[in-house]
Amino acid sequence: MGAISRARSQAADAGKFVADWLEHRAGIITMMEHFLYEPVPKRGAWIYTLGSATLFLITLQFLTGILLLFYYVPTTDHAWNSIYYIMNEAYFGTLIRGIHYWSANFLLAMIGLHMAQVFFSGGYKAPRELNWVVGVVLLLLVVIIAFTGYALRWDQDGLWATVVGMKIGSYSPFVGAYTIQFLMGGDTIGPATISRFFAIHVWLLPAALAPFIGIHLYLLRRHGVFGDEMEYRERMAKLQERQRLEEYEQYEEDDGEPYVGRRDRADRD
Amino acid sequence: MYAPATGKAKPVEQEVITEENVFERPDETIAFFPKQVLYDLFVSTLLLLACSALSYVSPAPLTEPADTATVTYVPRPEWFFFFYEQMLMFFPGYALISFGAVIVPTVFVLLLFAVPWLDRGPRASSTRRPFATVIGLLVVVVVLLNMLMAVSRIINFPGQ
Amino acid sequence: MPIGDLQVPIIGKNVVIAALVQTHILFAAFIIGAVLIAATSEYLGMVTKEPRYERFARNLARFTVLLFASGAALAITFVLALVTLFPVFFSYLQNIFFWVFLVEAFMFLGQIIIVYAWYNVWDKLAYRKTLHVTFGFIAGFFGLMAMTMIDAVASYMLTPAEAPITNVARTFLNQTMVPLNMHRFVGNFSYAGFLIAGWGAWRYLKSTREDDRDYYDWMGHFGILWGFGFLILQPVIGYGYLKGIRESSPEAFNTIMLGERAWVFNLLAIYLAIMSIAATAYFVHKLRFAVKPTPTLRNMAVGALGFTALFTVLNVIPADADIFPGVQFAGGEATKIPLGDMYPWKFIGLIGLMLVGFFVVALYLKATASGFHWGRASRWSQYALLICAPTVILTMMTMGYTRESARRVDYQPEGGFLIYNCVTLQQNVVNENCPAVVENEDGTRTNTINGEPVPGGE
Amino acid sequence: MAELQKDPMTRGDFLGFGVLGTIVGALLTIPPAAFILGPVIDVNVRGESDVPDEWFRVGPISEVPAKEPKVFVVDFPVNQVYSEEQVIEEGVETERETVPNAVWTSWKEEADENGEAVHRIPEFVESGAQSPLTQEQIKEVERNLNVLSSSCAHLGCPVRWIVKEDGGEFLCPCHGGIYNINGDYVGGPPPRGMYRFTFEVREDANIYIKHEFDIGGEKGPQQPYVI
Repeated sequence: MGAISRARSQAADAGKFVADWLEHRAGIITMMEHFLYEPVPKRGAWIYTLGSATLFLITLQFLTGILLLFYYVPTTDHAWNSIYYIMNEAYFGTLIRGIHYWSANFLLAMIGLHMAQVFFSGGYKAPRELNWVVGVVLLLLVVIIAFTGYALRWDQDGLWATVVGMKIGSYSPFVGAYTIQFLMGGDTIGPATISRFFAIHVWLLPAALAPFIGIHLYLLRRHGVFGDEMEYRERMAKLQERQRLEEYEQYEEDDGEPYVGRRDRADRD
Repeated sequence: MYAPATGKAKPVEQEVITEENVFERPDETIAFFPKQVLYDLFVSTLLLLACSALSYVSPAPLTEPADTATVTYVPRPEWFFFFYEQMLMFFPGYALISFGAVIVPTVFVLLLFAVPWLDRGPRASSTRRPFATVIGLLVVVVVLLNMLMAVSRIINFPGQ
Repeated sequence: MPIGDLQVPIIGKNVVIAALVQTHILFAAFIIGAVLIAATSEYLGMVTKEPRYERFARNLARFTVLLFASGAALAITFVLALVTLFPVFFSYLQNIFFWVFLVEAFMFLGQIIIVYAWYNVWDKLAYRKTLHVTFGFIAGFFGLMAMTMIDAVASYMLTPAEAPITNVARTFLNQTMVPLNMHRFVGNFSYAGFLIAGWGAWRYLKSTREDDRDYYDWMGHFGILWGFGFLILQPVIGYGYLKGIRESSPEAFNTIMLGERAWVFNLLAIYLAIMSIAATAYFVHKLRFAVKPTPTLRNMAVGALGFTALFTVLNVIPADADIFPGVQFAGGEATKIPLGDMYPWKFIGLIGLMLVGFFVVALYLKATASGFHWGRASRWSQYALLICAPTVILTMMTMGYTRESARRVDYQPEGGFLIYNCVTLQQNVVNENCPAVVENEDGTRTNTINGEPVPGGE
Repeated sequence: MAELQKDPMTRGDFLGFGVLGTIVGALLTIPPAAFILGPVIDVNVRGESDVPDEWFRVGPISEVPAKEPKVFVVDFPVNQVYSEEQVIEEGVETERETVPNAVWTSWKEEADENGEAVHRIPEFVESGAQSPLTQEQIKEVERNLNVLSSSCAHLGCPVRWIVKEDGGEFLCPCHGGIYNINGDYVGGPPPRGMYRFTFEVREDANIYIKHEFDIGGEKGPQQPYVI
């Protein structure tokens, strides 16, 4: 019996030593504790999973996107073949690209739901306005990433959706011609178009997306999860109760006689 | 060394609730770690399983290689641009195309940015701020109806 | 006598169907709109605790329940007339839309049960108001579902999908199903709203007691708010609807917009003008009684009234001198009237009317939020409401006539289609790629209606 | 952590920040901007197009049928990124990148007095054109030939030819834009008729086009935005 208990206590001491060492050097334990043990509203926990589902889907996109980079070739004559290779030759290629495609669709649907939930539950009220603004920036970035990503496979769908998208862009006043020449890398579709879309889709926008997600999460944790008004029912009831009592005293002071009932609102003057 | 965090909120009795601090702290709270992370993980696993299953059931599409000289192909936008393409239909004519295609979406995005400053009411629940809720519902309904109109136009187009 | 050859002596088959369906639609549209308006009014009464919402909701519910029976009777006689006078066509329609009709029947059943129950338990459920209000909205929802099913059939007759009828998605979601449904959804509210406003005005002019005057003055205001509020959405939805018709049934579009029946839309423009000017004038007049007087807003409202008049008149100008088949002046079709053609003038007129309408309604809602002194409205403002009621009934009937006559493509008394480009008025199949024609295995094509082989088709 | 210490900033420090900041700022913004916006500068400032300013053969005029349009595919070489002439000349063995374009060609159609459609196909073409065409034959052909781009003027979808009982029409499948056989606007959302290539007919009875649309009017030939 002694060996097991001695081994356990030795292990416990070693664990404690490592934890203390890390805590003193990096303060990581307190940080983890602040991250993990933060109180969050209870009643609507399931609704708030919308936000974390969006986060999960974006990380899924980053992961599968990087994996796809191992095989994808961004030139006009090889792009399609490289994707054909991924889909048919690479092990689990269909799965990785499938996840990238489907989680993109789910991501946009989830962002729609998440935004609707925050809007209708009033989650953007003070002091959380900035978090809403950062959320809208994230929405725009994801939509543009989705548009540029759609062109990379260089098949009929991708090409023509891009042609139509850019032609819509060319209608914008003043900057129409410049944006389209910037996107196409010249004045007609060619090899430069696909390498520019590749650069925008793979690095420019994700590099912009990552810090904004960080800010979004930091602001969330700074003010705590607001959730919905249903989370504050009891406190709201107590507040209204206290206000009503104060109102009654107010009547008594003005009229001098005890309060008998609510004066009819539609009292005609 | 590490500050133990209490699960329960501060007892409510001594605290005087005012207009400002009513939304300070929810009535009942749970710790983020076990419960909320579990719910999140549950939803995330569901999504991952859905994506994986769908990627085999209906694989990511790859039609024939791009050919800019085709006259038989019918381009279609992705599903999340359906409502945008249908909304363009309501702005015919040279002057209105650029108006409907660019200016209307830009104004919409700017309004979206300014939502917290447009609706400053104290109360957050949607029943207590009818103006914002009605406009929000209107936008959602218009988007859904435009999507439906795009679907009915796409499946019915006489071309194919 | 072959089936389907039954003739109605003097007035003819089409007039029988037209009379029945026009009167039915006047009842049905009001009922669907009124149920939802009453439910919303009850909810507002619950929230604002003002007694007049409750009183209005209850009276409107009673009136709807009274109307319901006669509306339903008209519907059944209409179906009876269809089965006897157009048996071949109706049985063919049943082949396509059997399930849709079945769902519609059950929705109608649900509506009957819930609307009557909703009204009769008004006092029993008084202590659980939220449950009662949800009952009202469920009744409204059932009504809307029944209308959606009927819209699928109506839109199919005007713009049939070219897919075989086994393709359920294309048959149900044909080209004009969604815009037609939106157009009627908004139309029901606007129609019911104007009728309520007209009724409120009539009772206001006749009422003697002080609280009656307040109540009916408020009812006129509440009705016109619904009526005009939803009326200004109609132009853009109507545009979507006509675009759908043009894309899939060009001749039908030409008939109602450019051909013999173009005068119908001139008539509609006149109704639109009367209702818009009457409503805006009413709003401007009522702004004087706002609890928080806003002089600047009132002046802007007067400006808006001017603009409304300008835009509505712009819409009324006919495109060419051929006003009505038989009424021409100065060379008829040839002479183009300036400011008359659709693009850009009528387009600007409609957009202008909508924008000014939104502005005025927003202005008026802002004033409503702070409340009005009721009971002091002038006689003229009530006459404005009174004019709107018959106009909206005429609009409903004109629009019914337009959509049904859009299929009378070649304008001969005997010509035209029952299902566009597919089943004619004499109930025989016209061309081969119509869904009624089925391609069997050996490549020959037979007409599912009368079983004869159809020539050609490759 | 140590508490904050706020020393005052002297004029010298401020100047230091100014100078060093401008150097680093300028170096890290101007070259990268030019680097990225290169194509915009090439097209707008230096007026170059990605497609060399040469004539490309479309096809013989005898192949264009009388009543309906025929589509030819023309491969325009593209001077972009790694397929620029300079890159290829330095001995790097890559075959030129080309953008195939669909070109609709048809004979002009006018309605004579009683509304009958008359196709302006010259007789000598109908009876088989001998190769050395005379000047006025070329003039007549160039007057009656439509050379249209297949890209719809509304949003650039590929326009197709739909045969109908009375001849036919160009239909854009995306939003239902309709053009007649001459490429003029008939109906639907497009703001104008179809784009026309600048084209010429030579003695060898072949059509030659440049990769630019002569939209006429004050703007003159317009570099095609897309494709």
